[in-house]
Amino acid sequence: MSFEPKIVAFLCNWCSYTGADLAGTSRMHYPPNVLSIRVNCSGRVSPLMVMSALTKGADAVLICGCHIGDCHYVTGNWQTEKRVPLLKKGLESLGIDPRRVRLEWVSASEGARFVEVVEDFITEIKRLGPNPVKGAHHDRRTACSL
Amino acid sequence: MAIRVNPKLIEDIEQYGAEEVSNCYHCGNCSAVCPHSADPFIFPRRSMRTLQMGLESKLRSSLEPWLCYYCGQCSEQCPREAEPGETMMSLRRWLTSRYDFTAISHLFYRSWKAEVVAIVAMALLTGLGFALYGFSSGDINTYDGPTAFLQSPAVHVFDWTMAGVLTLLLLVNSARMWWFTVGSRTDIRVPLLSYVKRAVSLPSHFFTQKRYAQCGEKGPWLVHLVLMLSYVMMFTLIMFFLHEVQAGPGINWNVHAFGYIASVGLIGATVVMLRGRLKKSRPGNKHSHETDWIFLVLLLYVAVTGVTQHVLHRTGFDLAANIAYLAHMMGVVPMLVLEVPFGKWSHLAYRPLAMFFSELVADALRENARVTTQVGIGSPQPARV
Amino acid sequence: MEELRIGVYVCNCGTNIAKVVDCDAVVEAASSLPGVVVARPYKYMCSTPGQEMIVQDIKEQNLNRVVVAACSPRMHERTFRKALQTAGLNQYFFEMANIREQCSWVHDDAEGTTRKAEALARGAVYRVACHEPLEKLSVDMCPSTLVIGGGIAGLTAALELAEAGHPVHLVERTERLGGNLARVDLTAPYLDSATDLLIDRITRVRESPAIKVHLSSELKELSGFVGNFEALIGPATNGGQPTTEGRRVGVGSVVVCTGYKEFDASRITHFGYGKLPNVVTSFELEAMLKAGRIEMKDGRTPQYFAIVHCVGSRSREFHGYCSRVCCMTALKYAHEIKSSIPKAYVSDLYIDMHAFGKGHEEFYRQSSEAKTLFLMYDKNEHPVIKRAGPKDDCDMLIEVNEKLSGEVIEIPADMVILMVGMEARPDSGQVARLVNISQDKEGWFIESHPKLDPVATTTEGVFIAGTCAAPKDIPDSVAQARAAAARILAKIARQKIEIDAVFAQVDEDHCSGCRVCNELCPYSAIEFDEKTRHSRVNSALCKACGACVAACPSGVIKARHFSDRQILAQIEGILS
Amino acid sequence: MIEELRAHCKELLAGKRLDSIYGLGDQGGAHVPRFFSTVDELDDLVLAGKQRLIFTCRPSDQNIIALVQGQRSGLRLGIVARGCDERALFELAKLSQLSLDGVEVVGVACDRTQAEECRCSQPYPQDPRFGEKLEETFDDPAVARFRKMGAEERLAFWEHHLGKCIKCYGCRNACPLCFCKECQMERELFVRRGALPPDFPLFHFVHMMHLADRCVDCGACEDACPMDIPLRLLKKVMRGAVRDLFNYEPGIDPTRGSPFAGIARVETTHGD
Repeated sequence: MSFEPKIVAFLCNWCSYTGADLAGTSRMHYPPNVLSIRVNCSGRVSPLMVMSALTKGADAVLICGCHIGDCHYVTGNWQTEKRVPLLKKGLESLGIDPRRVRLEWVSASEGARFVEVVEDFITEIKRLGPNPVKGAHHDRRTACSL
Repeated sequence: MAIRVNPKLIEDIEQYGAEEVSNCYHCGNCSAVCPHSADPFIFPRRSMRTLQMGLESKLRSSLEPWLCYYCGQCSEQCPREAEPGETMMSLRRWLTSRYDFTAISHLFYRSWKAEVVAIVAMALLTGLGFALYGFSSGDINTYDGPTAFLQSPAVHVFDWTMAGVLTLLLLVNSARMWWFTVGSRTDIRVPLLSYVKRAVSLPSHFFTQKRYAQCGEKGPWLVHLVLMLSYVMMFTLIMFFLHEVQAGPGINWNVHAFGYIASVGLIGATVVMLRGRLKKSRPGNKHSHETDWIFLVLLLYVAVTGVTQHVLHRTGFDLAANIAYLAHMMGVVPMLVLEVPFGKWSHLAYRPLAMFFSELVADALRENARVTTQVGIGSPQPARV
Repeated sequence: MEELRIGVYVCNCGTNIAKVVDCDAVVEAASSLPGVVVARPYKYMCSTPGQEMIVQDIKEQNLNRVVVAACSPRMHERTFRKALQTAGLNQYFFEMANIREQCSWVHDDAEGTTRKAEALARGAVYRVACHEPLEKLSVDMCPSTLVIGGGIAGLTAALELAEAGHPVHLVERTERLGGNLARVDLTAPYLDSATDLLIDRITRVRESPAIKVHLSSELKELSGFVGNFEALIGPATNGGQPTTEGRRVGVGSVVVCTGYKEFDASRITHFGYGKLPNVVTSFELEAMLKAGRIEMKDGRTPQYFAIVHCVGSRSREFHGYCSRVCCMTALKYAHEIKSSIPKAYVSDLYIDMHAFGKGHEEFYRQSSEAKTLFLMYDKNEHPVIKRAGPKDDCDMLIEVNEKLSGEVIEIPADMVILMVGMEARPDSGQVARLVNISQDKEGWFIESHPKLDPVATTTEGVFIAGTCAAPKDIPDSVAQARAAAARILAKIARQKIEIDAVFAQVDEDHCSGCRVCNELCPYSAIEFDEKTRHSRVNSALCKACGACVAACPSGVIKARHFSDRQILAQIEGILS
Repeated sequence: MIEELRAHCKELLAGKRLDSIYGLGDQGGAHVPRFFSTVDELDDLVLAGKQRLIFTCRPSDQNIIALVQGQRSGLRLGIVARGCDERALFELAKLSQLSLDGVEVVGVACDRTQAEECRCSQPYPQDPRFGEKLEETFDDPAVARFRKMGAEERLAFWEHHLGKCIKCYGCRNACPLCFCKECQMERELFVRRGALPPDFPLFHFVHMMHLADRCVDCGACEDACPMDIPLRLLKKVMRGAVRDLFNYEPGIDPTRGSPFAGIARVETTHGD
């Protein structure tokens, strides 16, 4: 069976989650690999949260927020914009491909863009293969019970 | 060097007919639609702009107004009703007055009353001259022969003298035109060889008016061509075959056939033109300056009186023919003396000259661009629409 | 802790969900999850019987958590929360799994879609297990309003509120009302007199018993939050020694209408402003027009006028933005000059002619027909003004590269009018700090949403109107002032301010006081207690974006209803 | 040099310019940070090897400078600081853990031997009173080696090294910038209690992310590690990442805050 990645998507409530809903109401199609989590703002997503998702079994993490300048909380996505590049550097340093984390701006009217982003991301992750640190968590659990 | 703006120029040129220039906001539709607008002579937008800005010296050296035949497409396309076609027309009038060193045309264009007074005065003067002295003290009842009221050799001498003076005037004005548009320009240098090479364009444009034929509608060109050729034919007959033309009362078909053709052409074309102006049938006819009316009416008058005297003479009414001839001359003299050097008629010289000069200027600009590109100073200035 | 009793309801949404998702499989998968005591499919969960089913189960089965797997929570979260309330359960013990918009409608593979629906439902179950009961707070709304600035926007806002019967404190720093508009003669494009526009409003403000006008005064302090601000109004110091004495008033809302300042033309040297005597600013000409006589410094009547647009605006060195009103004002000047001096020639040097408003294009056309000479210059190549020679019939010559003709030209001028743009007032930063709103890099106040919420700010209860937010013309300023008043009237009508239960909270005992969060808050809702050295979130100001939560290195800021625990539980749920 | 330093400090105290001096003191052969309040005490002042000043007291997580500042307002305090000490001091001030008001840094630059031993990126304070600024880099050759590694190699490298961790929290406790009362490395939400080795890579990820914009490159974490995990390498790499992305280096400029502690938008030089 071919590799079907699991992708956790943090979607901001005001733009990207609504954009993803719009893709639905417009009956667009994309593969079911993406599982979304609604957050108030992309600025709510901390590096620890992303790393937790990666260790808990996600092959990749997508973070979507309002376009710069359109943030519902004015400056929330500015923070995301600073954090994600550093997070990617952190992943790279640990030997985890930084392409497994992607930050995209998707507005409430960009259902089509959401689909495009998701499809492109899925293709890329399929190419990268399974995330090497997922399950690391569980293997160790066995190790410690010895 | 910066060119000085003359904010008053626009008001000045208003008197020549261009009243809507300030409406223009330079979208360039006019230049886009004009079939004659091509690099390096892009118009009417550029002329509109130069005029709005009151760049008098720039405008005086411009050949573009002469490249326009007023098909009127630009005025139809103009979103601001700025009448670019009429503006080009007005600029031709203005340029005519600039070329004319006597300032008479300046007066005529600004005051049609002055022109009418001058024509009437000239007509009366002619009438008076003939009436008082005649050239022969001949018999008013005799039309042709040695005792004729107006003997053709005498009229011939008069014609040629007048032609000489007028040609001189036209030549001086044409030389001024050359100086303004070619000679004084510092950015280009036209080699002598170029004048020789391009000389052929003068007669070719003069006799075919082929550029006019490039306008969308062919009708106006045809009418204009007929009028011009008829005029030339008649002019030739009168200047070189006056004796044969006047001889009668029999009809000498070898000569008169040309006269008839020319007359039909002149009257027909003039009537068509007058009708068009009255009916405002096409954009080019929508706006008529007073001088346009004066010119056409005068031409028609001259043609009709000419035909009348001819018919009267052939049918044996010599007295009536003589009076008609006098009336004819009272039209011909003002027309030649005032219209040719100072009025609309002068474009007969300026237009072909402008074609000729424009080719010289274009050659020189191309040469400049070639040198610039070769030397690598940079690419030539892109054309402005 | 009480035992978890979760009810899971899977909606078929007619066939919208059931067509692709095997709803029974989702029910089955959910029923085996820890804490789940009821799991049911239903045709339309949002229908009355659907909601009644939840209410009944809560009552009969003692459910203490509810999950509905159906459409987007943006659609029906509120509906189901109400159902929980009806059953007497805290509405926040609820979570939705979006198995329609982000599942059945976007996927077609039945197997994969069903697995995804199960995962989403599992995430919701895991999450709801961590939910906590929350209550919305409610506070009184004070019906008074503080209006800062007595220009056209401030006057309009004050009148609008007062005429609805609510008290207004109108604070004006100078000794008279009217603001910048009082310096203007006629207004473009209809050429109404600015004085007429103002006098009526000022009289009505003066006569209104509900409006207390504080002239030569300014706001000294503002504390509290929406509905409950306390403002300290004291004598204006105009940059002198600040005082803290004054009168304290309670207000529910604040409208900031502090206006603009005109650009200082002497900052640009090539226009010779200050050196050439007859180079004047638009406001100096305005004063001449008001006085009824345009004359040069030596008393002569000018013949050649030149108006230069975009002085200080649309430039790299000064302000990048367009000041919006100057183009039409320039046309107005051309008109006024020509009606006062019929023999005058007016040249108008512009970068682009912006004539976007109602009646503006017509006004532009009218002006070109009146033979105003419009000349276009490049914004990177300024016109240069110099003295004319003794032979010229004008005092000055303006050299400029005219863009439409491509010619370098010299324009004669006796008087040059510099259309100075608008800029944020130098004290706008001070005002921004006082009322706790943000400024953009040019100093303009930032609106809550540039398109959808243009008069609100990031601080609830503080509104902005007029030119303090960006350059704008009179109709726009008036419209904004009225919009702000309408927003305030709506709040006053409700009498109570409801504060969302979802906000961030600092676990103060564990806060190390590094203050990383303080600066991050777009609403300045985080205060630092110097005494205890802990940060604290003002829940009335907080809008729950969570930027501080993600930034806290200790993890001691908790986002209520979006806590780390809840989100991680959901991640665990959807991934396991 | 030590004699000159002592003399200088004595002068500061005797001249009443300062009330107290914080530095390393010799206590029966052991070098421990202490306050010197009299001229006589300053005979014990030492400069010693890799021993650094301590600002955060364990286990109370209180800042010792802030403590004394709190006890006596207007305290004029001298701190004998080397490059890493001063950087830590600046960072702590930026993070509101202490105040630089009334603090005078008596800067001491490290000599070449010390700098080499410490693989120090900047072995001097901003304005050293003693010693010379050694501008050459003494950077860790391990960093260059690490940069050449591919993703798989890096992953294996860290799985090996971080797998040795016995979760003693020594690295955190030794870190001058770890002052949180509540540490996410102990938060069960992310790190399971009792699991050994700790969850890879979450446990160390917490530390490296939190220190990326505050690490002063002192090396205390690595020195404290009983399992010889190259922790400093991880910190140096992250520190470099912050420098590359935001052109920001912690501990250098006491007036410039971290981009992560400010609301302002900062476009990274090479983000995605």
